[in-house]
Amino acid sequence: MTLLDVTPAPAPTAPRPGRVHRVRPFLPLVALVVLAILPYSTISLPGIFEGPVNSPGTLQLLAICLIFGGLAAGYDLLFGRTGMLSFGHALYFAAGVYGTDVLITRAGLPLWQAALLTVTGGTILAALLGAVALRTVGIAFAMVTLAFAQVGAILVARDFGGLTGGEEGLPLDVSGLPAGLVGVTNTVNLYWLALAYLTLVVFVVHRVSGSPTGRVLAGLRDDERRIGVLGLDPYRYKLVAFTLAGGLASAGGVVYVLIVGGASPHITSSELTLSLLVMVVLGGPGTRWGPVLGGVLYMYLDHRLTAFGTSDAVDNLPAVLSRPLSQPLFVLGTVFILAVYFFPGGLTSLAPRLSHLTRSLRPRP
Amino acid sequence: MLATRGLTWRIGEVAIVDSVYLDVAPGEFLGVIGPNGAGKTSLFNLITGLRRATEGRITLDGQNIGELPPHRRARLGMGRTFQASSVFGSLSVRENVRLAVQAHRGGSMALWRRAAADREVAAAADAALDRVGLAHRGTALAGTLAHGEKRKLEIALLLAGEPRVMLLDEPMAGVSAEDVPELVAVIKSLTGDSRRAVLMVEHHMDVILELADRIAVMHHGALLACDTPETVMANPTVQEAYLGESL
Amino acid sequence: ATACGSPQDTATGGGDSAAPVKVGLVYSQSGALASYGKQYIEGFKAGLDYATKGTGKVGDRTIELTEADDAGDPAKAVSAAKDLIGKGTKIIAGSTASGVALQVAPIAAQNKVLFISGPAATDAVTGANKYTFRSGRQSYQDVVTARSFIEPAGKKVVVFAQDGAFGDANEAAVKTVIGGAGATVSSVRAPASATEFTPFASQIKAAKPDLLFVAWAGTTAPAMWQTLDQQGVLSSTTVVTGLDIRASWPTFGAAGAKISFLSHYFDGASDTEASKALKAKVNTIDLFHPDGFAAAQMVVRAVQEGGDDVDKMVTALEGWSFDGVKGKMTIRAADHALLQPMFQAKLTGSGTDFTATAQKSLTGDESAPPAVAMKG
Amino acid sequence: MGTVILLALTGLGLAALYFLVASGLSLVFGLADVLNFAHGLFLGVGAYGTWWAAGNLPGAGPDGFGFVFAVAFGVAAGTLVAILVELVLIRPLYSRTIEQVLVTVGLSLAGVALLQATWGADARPFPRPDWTRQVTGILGAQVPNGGLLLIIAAVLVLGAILAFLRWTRYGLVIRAGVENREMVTALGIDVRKAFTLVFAIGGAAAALAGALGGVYFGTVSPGQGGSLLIFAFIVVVIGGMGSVVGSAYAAVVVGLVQQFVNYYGTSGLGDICVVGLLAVVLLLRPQGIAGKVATA
Amino acid sequence: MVEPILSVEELSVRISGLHILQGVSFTVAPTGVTVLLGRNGVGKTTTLRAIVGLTPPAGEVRGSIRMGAQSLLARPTHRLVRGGLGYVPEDRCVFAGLTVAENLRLAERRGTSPAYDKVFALFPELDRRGRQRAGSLSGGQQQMLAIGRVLLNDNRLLLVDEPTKGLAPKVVTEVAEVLERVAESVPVLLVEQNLAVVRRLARDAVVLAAGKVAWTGDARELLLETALTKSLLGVGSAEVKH
Ligand SMILES: Nc1ncnc2c1ncn2[C@@H]1O[C@H](COP(=O)(O)OP(=O)(O)OP(=O)(O)O)[C@@H](O)[C@H]1O
Ligand SMILES: Nc1ncnc2c1ncn2[C@@H]1O[C@H](COP(=O)(O)OP(=O)(O)OP(=O)(O)O)[C@@H](O)[C@H]1O
Ligand SMILES: CC(C)C[C@H](N)C(=O)O
Ligand SMILES: [Mg+2]
Ligand SMILES: [Mg+2]
Repeated sequence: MTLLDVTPAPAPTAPRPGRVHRVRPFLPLVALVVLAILPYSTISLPGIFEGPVNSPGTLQLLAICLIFGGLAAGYDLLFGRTGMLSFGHALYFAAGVYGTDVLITRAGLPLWQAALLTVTGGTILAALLGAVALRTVGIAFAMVTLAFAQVGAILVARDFGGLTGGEEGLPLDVSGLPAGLVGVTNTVNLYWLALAYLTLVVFVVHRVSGSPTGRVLAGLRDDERRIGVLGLDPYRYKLVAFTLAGGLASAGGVVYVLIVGGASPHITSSELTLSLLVMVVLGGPGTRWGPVLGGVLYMYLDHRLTAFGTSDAVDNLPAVLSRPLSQPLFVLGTVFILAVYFFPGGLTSLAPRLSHLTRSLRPRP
Repeated sequence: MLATRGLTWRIGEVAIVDSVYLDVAPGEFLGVIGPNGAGKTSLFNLITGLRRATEGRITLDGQNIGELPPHRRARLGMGRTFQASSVFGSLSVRENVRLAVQAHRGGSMALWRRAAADREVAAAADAALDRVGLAHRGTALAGTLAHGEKRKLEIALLLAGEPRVMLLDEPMAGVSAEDVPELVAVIKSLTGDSRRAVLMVEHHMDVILELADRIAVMHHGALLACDTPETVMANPTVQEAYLGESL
Repeated sequence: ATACGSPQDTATGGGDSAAPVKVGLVYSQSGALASYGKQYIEGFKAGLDYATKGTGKVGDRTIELTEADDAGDPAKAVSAAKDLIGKGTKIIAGSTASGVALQVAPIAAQNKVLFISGPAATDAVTGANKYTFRSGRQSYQDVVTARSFIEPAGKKVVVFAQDGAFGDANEAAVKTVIGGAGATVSSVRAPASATEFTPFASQIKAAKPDLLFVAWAGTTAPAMWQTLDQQGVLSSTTVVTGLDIRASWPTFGAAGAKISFLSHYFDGASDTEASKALKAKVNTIDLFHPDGFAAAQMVVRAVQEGGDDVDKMVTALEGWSFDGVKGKMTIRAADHALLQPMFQAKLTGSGTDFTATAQKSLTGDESAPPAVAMKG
Repeated sequence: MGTVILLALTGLGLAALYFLVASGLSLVFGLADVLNFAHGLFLGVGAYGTWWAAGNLPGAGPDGFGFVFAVAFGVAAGTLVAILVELVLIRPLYSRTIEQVLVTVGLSLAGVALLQATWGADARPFPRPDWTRQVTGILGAQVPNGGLLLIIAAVLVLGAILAFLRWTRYGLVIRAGVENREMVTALGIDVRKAFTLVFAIGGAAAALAGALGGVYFGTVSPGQGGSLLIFAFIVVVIGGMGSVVGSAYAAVVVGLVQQFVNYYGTSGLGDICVVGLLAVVLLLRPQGIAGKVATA
Repeated sequence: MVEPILSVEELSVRISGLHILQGVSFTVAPTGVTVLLGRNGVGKTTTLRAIVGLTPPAGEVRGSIRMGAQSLLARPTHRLVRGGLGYVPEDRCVFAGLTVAENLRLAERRGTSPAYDKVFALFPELDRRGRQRAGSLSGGQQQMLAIGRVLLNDNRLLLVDEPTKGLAPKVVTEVAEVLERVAESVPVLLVEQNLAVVRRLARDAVVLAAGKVAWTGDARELLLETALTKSLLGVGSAEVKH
C-alpha cells in the first residue's frame, strides 16, 4: 500500500563528539524542567503571546498546545511507528472528552472515578473496534476506522437522552471538581496537568517503541508479510498498538475536558483526525519529537491565527490579501502545503539539515 | 517431513500452481528450478501460508498445516527468504536479527521492558550475524545495505528462527559475481544438519548442482520432474522447458 | 519588570475611579456564524454610543473594548475568556453560538465576572448562574410567539426539528407551551446532516397537523422549505417558524409567502428611540443588531451602578427595565431571562427583494418564558 | 405506493448527486492513485462560479439559456481549478502518493476558507429557473424537478463518461492507464496528460454537482462541498476505487438506503446504516463492489 | 565498421539496492537482429527497460545510452517511443480490458498514418478478432497483438523481449518468421531464450553474465562453439542443433 510508505526519519547520524553529545540524553529532562517552571516567568513575548507567559490566557493556550502535542505523539504510534493510517482517531479522544464530561456532569461521579472509567472504557472501545477494523488493510482500514468514527459523531450529534448536548455541547459541571482545577487563577494547574499528560505520552511511546513489542511494530511498518513469516501474528501486534493509542487518546480527552471546561461536537469530526495527521506529518512521523512539535505548532497556529487574522497588520493589506489572511484555515492549509513541499521529512528533518549547514559554514581549523 | 498433495492455486481459471505432489525428507536439500513465471515463488507462498491454496493439502510432520496463517506455520519451524530482499529497512541490521530472535523465542508482548537490555536475544542475534559474516555491519540501517549484504541479512534472519524447513527464494539474484562464492558458502553451511530440510529456488544452475540433493523442475505451475540432478539434467522435457524450446 | 512571578498572578482590576473599564467581547468573527457576529458587534458599538451619549465613557471612565474571535469553537472562546479575565477584565459579552455561551457561562461564575451572552438562543443560558445574563431572546420565547398564531385547545401540532439539543429544546418547549394549552403535540425529527427532506415532508403530511412548528438552523434550510412547499405541506396547514437574518429571506423563494413567521427582530418591527439611533448607524437593522445594542446598554448600566464590583453589577442588572431597540426590555431577577417584545411577521416580495411586515407584537410579559431556578 | 415511489425517486435524486461527486473522485483515484480531499473545493468553485456568473456575467442569468450559460461557466471554472491543482500541486509530487494526499488535505482546508473569505460564510440564494422549484406528478407522487434534473444530469454524465472512455482516444488512454500506466508510456503516449485530463473531468463533474446541488438546495455556501464529500467517499469505496460504473451502483444503494431508512426507521438511522454498509462491504470485499478493474 | 544505431556504455542499474547491471557496454548494428542473451535473471529485461526509460522510480541508472548522436538517458519514455523506439515488453502487457482494435488504436502515433495493412497482412488474426477483449486472447495471439501494436508505426529501432516465451512451437515459428521479415527494414534488439530462434534470426550476439557483458560477436559463431555456449548459457551446442 503506497499510502503507508511513511518515510522514516533519517538515521541518527554518527554520535557527534564533544560536550553536546554528553548533555544530549538529558536535554528532554532539561526541557521538561524549563516547561514546568515556565509559569513562574513573567516575560512578555509580544506578538507571540497576548500576555506575559504566566498569564492565564497564555497558560491556557500552552496547555491546549501541549495536549495536542501528546495526542499527535499518540497518533504517531499508529501512523509513524506502525504504518497504520487510521482516519478515526478522533473517536477515542472524543470518547475521553465526552465520557468524562457525561460521567461527571450527568452521573455526578467524582473526577478520579470518571477519569478511570473513561480511560478504561476508551481503551476497551479501541480494542473492540480495532479488532474489527484490523481485518482490513490500507485504504480499506482507513475507511472502516473513518466509518466507526462517523457513527460516533452521529451519536454525539443525535444527543440521545440529552446526554451529550448535541450540537451545543456539554459544559462540564465543576462543582464536584477539586478546587485547584477551577477558576482562571488555577489555569496553571491545568497547564501542569497538560504537561504531565504530554510527558506521560512521550514517555510511554518512547518506552513502547524501545520495547520488544516496539521492535515488532517498527518491523510491521517496514514489512508486515515478513513479520508473519518470522512467526509473529501481525494482527495481534497491530491491535495492541491500536488499543494503546486509543487509550492514550482517551486519557488526552480527560485532560482536555478539564482544560476547556466542556465538550463540543466538533472534536468528534474526521477533521480532527485529519488535523492529527497534519500535525504528525508537519513534525516528522516516526520521530520522538516531531509529532509533539507538530501538534504544538498546529494548535498554536490554529488559536493564534484568529488573532493574527484580525490584527492591524493584516487589516491594512489590500482586500485581496487581507480577506484570505483573516481566515485562519486558509493560512493553516497554505502553511501545510508549503511544509509538504519544503520539509518533506517534517520539521525534525530540518535539524540534521541545519546542523549540516552550520558545520559546513564553520571555518575549518 | 514436508509434503504437498495435489497443491493447486488458481486465479480465476488459470492454475498458477497446478497439482503439485512433493515430499521433502529431513536433512535433504531440494533445488527448485523452472522458467520465469513457472510458479516457484507461488509454490513457496502456498507452503509458507502467504497465499491460501485453492485445492490440495500441505503437511508438516504429518500435521495438516494448509489452513494455518503464516505466523503459525513459522512457529512450527518454517522459515523463508524472499526473492526481492525483504528486510526491515528502517531498523539497524542488529535490530533486524534481534527481532527475528525475539520472534523465535515466543514473540513477547512486553511493552515496557527495554528490548535492548535482553542479553540472550542480543547474543543469539550476534551469533547469527557472525555466521553470515555481517557482524561488522551491525549498526547500519538495513535499508542502506548493499544488495549482497541484504541477502546475507535475510539468511541471518532465517537462521535466527532456527527453522527446520528453510525455503530460499533465489538467494543469489542480484548478487555481484564476486560475492556469490561467499554466499554459497553461507548456504552450504546450512546443509548437513540431518533434522533440517532446505528448499531453494535458484537460476544459477552451477549453484544448484553444487548444493542440491534432488532437483524439482516446475513448468506452467506443474512439477515436470523431481529427481537427482543427473537424471533431471538428462531429461529431454526439462531441457526443452527450461533450457530452451526447439523449433 | 521582573521576569519572575507567581504562576497564579492575575492582573487586578484597579480600583482607580478614572481608570478605563475593560470589557471583553468574545464572539464569532470568522467561522460559520461570522455574519451573526458582525451584526452583534455593530449593534454593540451603536448601543454603546447611544447609552453613553456618544462619549464612550461612563462618568470619567472610558469603556475599553477588547474583541476576540472564537470562530464558533467553545475551546477558543474559553481560552479567550480566560485570557481576558487574567488581564483583569470584569465584563465579558458576546457568544454568538449556543455552545460557546454554555461553556463560557461557567467560567464567568468560577471567576466572578459578569457575562452577558449574545445571540446564542439556547434556553440553558437563562438561569445558568448568578453572573450570567443574556442580551438576546431564547428559544422558548420563539415558541410562545408561535403559540399566538392559533387557539391551541383541541388542535394537532407537529414540531419539525433537527436532531440535537436545539431540536430537543424546541420540541420540549412546544410540548409545554402549546401542548400545555390543550393541543396534541407530536414531532418529526431529521438528522442535522440531512440533505433530502422528502421522507420527512411525507411524514408531516401524513400527520395532517393544524399547526406545524419548524425549528431549523443551518444552510440546509432552503432545501427543507422547498421540499415542504413541493409536497404541499405549506399550503395545507399553518406553518410557523422563526424569521432568520435578511440574507436568508430570498432563499425562501415562493415558499416565504406561505409561512407565518415569528420574529425576534427585523428592520421596521419597532419604532423606538433606540431603534432610530441604531438605524442611523447601520442603515438596515438585522436580526442580531438589537442583541449587541442591548448588551451595550446592560454593560453601561452595570458599570454605572457597580463600578468595579461585579456583585453590585449583578444587583444593578437584576430586575432592571430599559428601553431597547425592540421596546421595553426587563431583566427578570429570578433567572436573568430577558423579557422582551416578540413579533409576528409576513414576508412579501420576490427575487432578491423581500420585505417583512409586522402582523402583531407580543409584549415582554406575554412572551415570557417560565422562570427557572438559578443553577449556580 | 405513492410514498414508495416518491422515496425511490427522491432517493435516486440524492444518489445522482452522490454519483456526480463520486465519479470524479473515483476516476482520479483509479488512474492517478490520489485520494483527493480537495474534491470538495472543485464542487464549491462550480457552485460559486455558477452563482457569480448568473449575477454578473452578461448573458448569464437564472433562467433559460442564461442559466445554462451560468452553469457552463461554473463548470468551466471548476475544471480550470482542477487542472491548475493537478499541474501546480499534484504533478511535482508524482509517485509520492502520501504527499499528494496530504497536499489535497491542505488544499481542502485553504480552499474552503478562501471561498468563505471571498463570499462570506452565509448561504447565498442560488439562481435557478422557476421550474426547478416545482414538482412533477409521477404515479401519484409529487417528485421535485430539482431531483429529476439531478437524475437526468447524472445519467447523462455517466453516459458521457462511459462514451468518452469507450469511444475517444483519450478515454482509451485513461482506461489503459488504469490497467497499466507504464505500458501506456511505452506506446509513446504522455500519460501525465491523461492525469491532467482525469483531474479536469473529475473537476468538471464535481463542479456540475456543485451547480446542480445549488439548484437542488436552493443555496450555495462554502462548506457545502465538504459535507457531501464524506458520502461521496463512502460511495467511491463501496463502488470500488477507479470504477465509474461501480460508483453509480454504490450511489444508488446509498441514496435509497438513506431515504428509506430515514422514513421507516428513526431519524439519523439512515446515515448509520450507510456507514455500517461501508464497513460490511469492506470487511467482506476490501476492493469494493467492482474493484480496481480498468474503468470497464 | 558501420555506425551502430544504438550504443550502450557502462550502463549500471540499481533497483532498491540491487546492483543488477554493473557496467554493461555493447552496440546494436543498424541492420538485422542483435540478440541479447544470458541466463534467467541476469538483467536482460532490465537492460531493455533502461534503454526505453522504464526503470522503476526506485531505480538508479548510470552510464550512457545513445541512439546516433542523441542521448536517450533522462528522456521520458513517451518521447523516446515517438522518436522511433518501439518496445515489445516481456509478458506482452496487452491491455486486457480493451478490445484488440482498441489496443491497436491506442498504439497509433499522432502525425503518422498507422500501417494497418502491414499489420493485418502479418497477423490476419488481429483483423478478424478486432472486437474481442485482449484479455481473452490466447498467449500467442496476445504476443502477436503486442508485436503488431508496435509495427503500426515506423520505427528506427525495435526492442523485443522474449517474444516466443510460453508459445506453442508452431506459433514460435510464426513469430520468428514475422520478426525475420520485420528485421529486413528495421534493426531489432532481441532478447530470446530459445536458441533455435536465435540461430535463425540473430546476426550479432551480446551475452550477459553476472551483471556484465561476457561475450560479444557473431551470433552464429557463438552457437557453434559448444564450449562457449556451455560456459555462457549453461547449454551445450548439441542442444541447439535442430
Ligand atoms: N497475485 C497474483 N495475481 C495474478 N497473477 C499472479 C499473482 N502472483 C503470481 N502470479 C502469476 O503467477 C505466475 C507464477 O509466478 P511466480 O512468481 O510464482 O513465478 P516464479 O516461478 O517464481 O518466477 P521467477 O523465476 O520469475 O521468480 C506468473 O505468471 C505470475 O504473473
Ligand atoms: N523492480 C525490481 N525490483 C527488484 N528487483 C528487480 C526488479 N526488476 C528486476 N529485478 C531483479 O533484477 C534481476 C534481473 O532481472 P531481469 O528481469 O532483468 O532479468 P532477465 O535477464 O530479463 O531474466 P529472464 O530471462 O528471466 O527474463 C532479477 O534478479 C530480478 O529479480
Ligand atoms: C465503459 C467503461 C469505461 C466503464 C467502466 N465499466 C466503468 O466502470 O467505469
Ligand atoms: Mg520467483
Ligand atoms: Mg526478462
